[in-house]
Amino acid sequence: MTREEIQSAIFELLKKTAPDTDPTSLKPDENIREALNIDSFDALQFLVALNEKLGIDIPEEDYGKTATLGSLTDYLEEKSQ
Amino acid sequence: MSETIKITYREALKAGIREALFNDERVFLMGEDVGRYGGAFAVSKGLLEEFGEDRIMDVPLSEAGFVGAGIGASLAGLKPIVEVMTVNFAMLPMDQIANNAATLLHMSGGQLNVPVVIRMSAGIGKQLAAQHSHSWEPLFAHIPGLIVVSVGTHEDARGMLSTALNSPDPVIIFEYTSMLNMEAEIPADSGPTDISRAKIRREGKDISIITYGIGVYKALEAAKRLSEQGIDAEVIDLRVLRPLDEDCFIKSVSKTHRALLVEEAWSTINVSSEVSARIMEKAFYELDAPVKRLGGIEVPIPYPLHLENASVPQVEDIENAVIKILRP
Amino acid sequence: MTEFLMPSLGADMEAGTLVEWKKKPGDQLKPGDIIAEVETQKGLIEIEVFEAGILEDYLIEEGDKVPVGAPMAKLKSEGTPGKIPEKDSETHPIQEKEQATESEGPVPSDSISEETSSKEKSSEEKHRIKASPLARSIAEKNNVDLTSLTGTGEGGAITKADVEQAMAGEKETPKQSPETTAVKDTVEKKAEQETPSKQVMEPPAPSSKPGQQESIRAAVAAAMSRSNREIPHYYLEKKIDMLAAMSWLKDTNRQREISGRLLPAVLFIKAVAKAIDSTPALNAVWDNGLQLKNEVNIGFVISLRAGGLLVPAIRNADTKNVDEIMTALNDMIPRARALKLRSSELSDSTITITSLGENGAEKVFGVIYPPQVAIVGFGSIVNEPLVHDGMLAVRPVLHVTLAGDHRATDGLTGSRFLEALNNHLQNPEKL
Amino acid sequence: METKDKLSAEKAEKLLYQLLLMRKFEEKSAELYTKEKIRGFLHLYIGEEAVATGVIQALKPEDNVLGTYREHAHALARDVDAGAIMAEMYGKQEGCSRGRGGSMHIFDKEKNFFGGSAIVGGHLPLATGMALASKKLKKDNITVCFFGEGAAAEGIFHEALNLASLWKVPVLFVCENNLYAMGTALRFSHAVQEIEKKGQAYGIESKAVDGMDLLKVMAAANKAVEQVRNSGEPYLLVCNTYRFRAHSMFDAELYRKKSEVEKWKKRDPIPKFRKYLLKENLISETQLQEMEERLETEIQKAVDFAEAGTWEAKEELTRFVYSENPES
Repeated sequence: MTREEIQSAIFELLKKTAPDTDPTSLKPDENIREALNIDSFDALQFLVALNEKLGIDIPEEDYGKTATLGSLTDYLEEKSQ
Repeated sequence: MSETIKITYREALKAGIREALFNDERVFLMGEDVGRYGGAFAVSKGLLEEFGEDRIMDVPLSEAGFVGAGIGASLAGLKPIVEVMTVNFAMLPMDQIANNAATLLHMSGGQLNVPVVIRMSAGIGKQLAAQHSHSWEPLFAHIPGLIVVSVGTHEDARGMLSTALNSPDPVIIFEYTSMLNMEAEIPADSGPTDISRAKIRREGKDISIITYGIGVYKALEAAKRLSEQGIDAEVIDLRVLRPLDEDCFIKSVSKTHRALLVEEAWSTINVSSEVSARIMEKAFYELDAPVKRLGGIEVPIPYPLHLENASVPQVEDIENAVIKILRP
Repeated sequence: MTEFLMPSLGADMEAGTLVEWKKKPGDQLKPGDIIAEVETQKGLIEIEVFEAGILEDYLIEEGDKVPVGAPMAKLKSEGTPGKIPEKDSETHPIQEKEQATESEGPVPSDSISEETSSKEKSSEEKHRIKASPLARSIAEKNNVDLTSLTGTGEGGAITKADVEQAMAGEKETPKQSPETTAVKDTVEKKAEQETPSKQVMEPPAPSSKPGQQESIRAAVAAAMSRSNREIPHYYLEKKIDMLAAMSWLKDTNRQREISGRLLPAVLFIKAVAKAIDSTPALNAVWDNGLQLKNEVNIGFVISLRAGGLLVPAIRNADTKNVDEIMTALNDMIPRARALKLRSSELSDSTITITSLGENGAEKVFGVIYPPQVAIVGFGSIVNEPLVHDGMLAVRPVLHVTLAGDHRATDGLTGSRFLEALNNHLQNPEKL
Repeated sequence: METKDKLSAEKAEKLLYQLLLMRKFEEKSAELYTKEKIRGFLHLYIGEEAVATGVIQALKPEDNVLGTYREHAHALARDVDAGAIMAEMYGKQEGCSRGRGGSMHIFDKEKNFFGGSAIVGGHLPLATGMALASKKLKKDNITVCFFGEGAAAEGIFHEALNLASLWKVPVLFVCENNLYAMGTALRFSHAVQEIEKKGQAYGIESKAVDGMDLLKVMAAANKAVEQVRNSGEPYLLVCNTYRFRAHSMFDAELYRKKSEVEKWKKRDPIPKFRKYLLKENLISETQLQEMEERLETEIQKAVDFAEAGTWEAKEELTRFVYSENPES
């Protein structure tokens, strides 16, 4: 999976989670949940959806690595290898 | 103005009488037991010693007689303060009040003034039963020619009398026995208060509670409680029951669009009936809810405390009535 | 025959607008069937039938707004009679209709005459609209048709506020014009949102209407104002050491697929449900006195992205295990966000929980949702120095508050509850 | 009688003129009543003129006079303008009470004439009060209050007399005992029919006099007025008299016999006084002739004045309920 594919999946799922926002405008080092105002439940749902779409499991201890668009993309890219 | 003094309603009334006696030689107080006894409710205690028998006149139990004499004395240049011990005895001099005091100016085509002031203690609250618990303000407020005022606050207790004595027309002042021991802060330099205007005692935007007399402090307390519940009630002290200061309450109702009328007098044909009618006539299109009255229950006032309390609106009743109007 | 009435879904619901009939005349109905979708101050709500029967006829049309208790449809009852026993409901449906109506006396026996009489009634109602003089004059000046309004004043009279609300609503009616406000835009997008959970990946829900979000806001405002007005609140606060609970949660989640993982909120809900055991007076409603509730239905505050709150109930939370509670949340939250909750879910709560999650404020002092008598507030979990076993240590700390209705309980009860809650959270494995 | 000797020709002529003016003025009034020029109640004093004339002649201008609803003669005796009285009875705004009072409410403040009171006994305490004012203000004027024997059955009579005596105030109560309270004879009203005894019961000096004889009334009144003025204490003068005409215009007089009226008419005070003057040479036939003409003229003038009078504008209806110049 390319980095672009991963990012577009992230954007798609974020858009579903927070339809009133524009995830594509996120800066790489911006905290996703803060920027898009996503609560813990939606955050979990987002990760569940990511898991389903990309088949990548994110253990709870790795949640910290998924905070920004950059780190999440990096993390998923790495895991998808 | 900034300095205040703590004073009972009784002391405030007395201060008003004392000041009036000081300021004008023509003023004298006459009434049953006002002198040697010190006043049935100790309002005039000590005044006899201070001003002498000529100014503080004990009179026999002749309500019609001495009220008539007071009216006569006022025709002939004096400024009498006539005390009818309680309103309960006021049917005896009613002829003098209704047929003489109220009519002489008119019958004489404007020639005769009747600058008499008649004070009466009124209201319930002391378990005095049916014959001694009357709220007869409406009976007097019915009569054109009289100025009928109601002392609902300490400031007015202190200040209404001297203004009333300056009136060329007869003034009936209602004071309230149950408030005599009540303490309140008033400005130390509190002086004469107006007797022609109602007063907004508390501003609010949600509803106008229109009342007088004992109802004033009750309504203010209810308004305080209501404010804790997010309801902003305006409290109007009518103060003068005749001629009514219509402007004040019409303006208020036009602002709040709702009105609760509170008084202790029996509801049928009371002051609230008149206020209500005027609201219908003058502010109908401003109303967003039916005008409600909270008056005395239609029963001779019974003796037991719990029944007595149930006979007139209490703070909780006012509070509940307001909530019912605002949240039907 | 019975009438299906606009249900009351909450103490503060006064009227509802029929958005869509979900059943057609002639359809067989069984208890639990969704008969219609109704828009309320709180949003679009599916309403259920509680008795079996046949939908005979509609009495109102889609788009009509009627007060609570107004007839919406005629039903032919089956089995147990409805709340209002009717002669013909005791015998058998359809064929006996004529006979049954005849037996009702002077009313002509055919359905046409029934229709006529109901028409007459409605036209009479039109002439006798109850509205305050002020409401009338404002309506007249602004060309508001009073017949279309439902009054919230005394005896259902239309008040100034009702007319103004209608005027505000009308302004929004023009559909999708480019100038529509940001708020409305948000609302509509929200309504079309697809929820991210597995089973709910559906086409956009057509249900939400402009103004719905505002009416939710208004409903929240009304409920909170009422609470503030009527309920003498007392507040208690307790710091809870969350080390044990968080560790347990971490261990549990580590062993689970992501879709099976638990949120701290599940522990809160379960702990509250258990703590109530010792203080049943908090699981109650105040309606001219305290009325204890047998079921523990925990209302969980869900904030909507565009503002406003919905508080669906997790039914019988005391009998559900943590996984079942998580499942319930997974089901409910997306539906709440899509404004697709069922009526009963919104009206059943017996106590409410509000949790601001990990990024929120440290403490939340809730406002009781009437007629309930308590709300438990969970702040975010923060690391704080805490004396533990006589030593000062930095530990994850949760500030829990209880707002209680002082008419119903006092601080002692509340205190006992918080202590019990603490105990349960110290033993997460037993939850 | 001691006053006989003091009666000057000038005063004699004036008194006779007054008596005749009262009589003719009222006869004219009765005629005008039948022509509907005068409405309401019209109570005529015909037959009793010696009382008002005899008492009022004893007064100073600064003394106060209060009358009943049968008070035209008293007003005339007090020199209230006949035209103003007639206009008042017409209801014209040129009337002495601007037409607001009518026959029963003649007021003229300038002449210290205080009505005109139509509630039986209602004005008695006013008189006591006015006298009280004179005392307190240390004025040397006195107050005279006319009332009928019917009023002596009212409680207020007793209160007013008791207060006046108790307070020692300069008031002369004049009871015009014409034997009938409307249609109820004295003997059906009073257990003790000597009204003077009722004054004595309150410690008030009380005398009865033949009210059909002007000279006797004058003598008694002069003495009473002098005593009141000197002592500052009340006095009750009962004048036994009789009204020749009905109680008011609409009265079938079922309560008394024609013969009784005829008998009393033989004691008519006017011919009696005229006879006396002629006999004593206090007046001449020519003067009498000339007096008749003057009377005709004065009465015609009064009627013309009333006829020419104007109606008060409806817009002014609510005037004189309260003072228009509150600074007074």
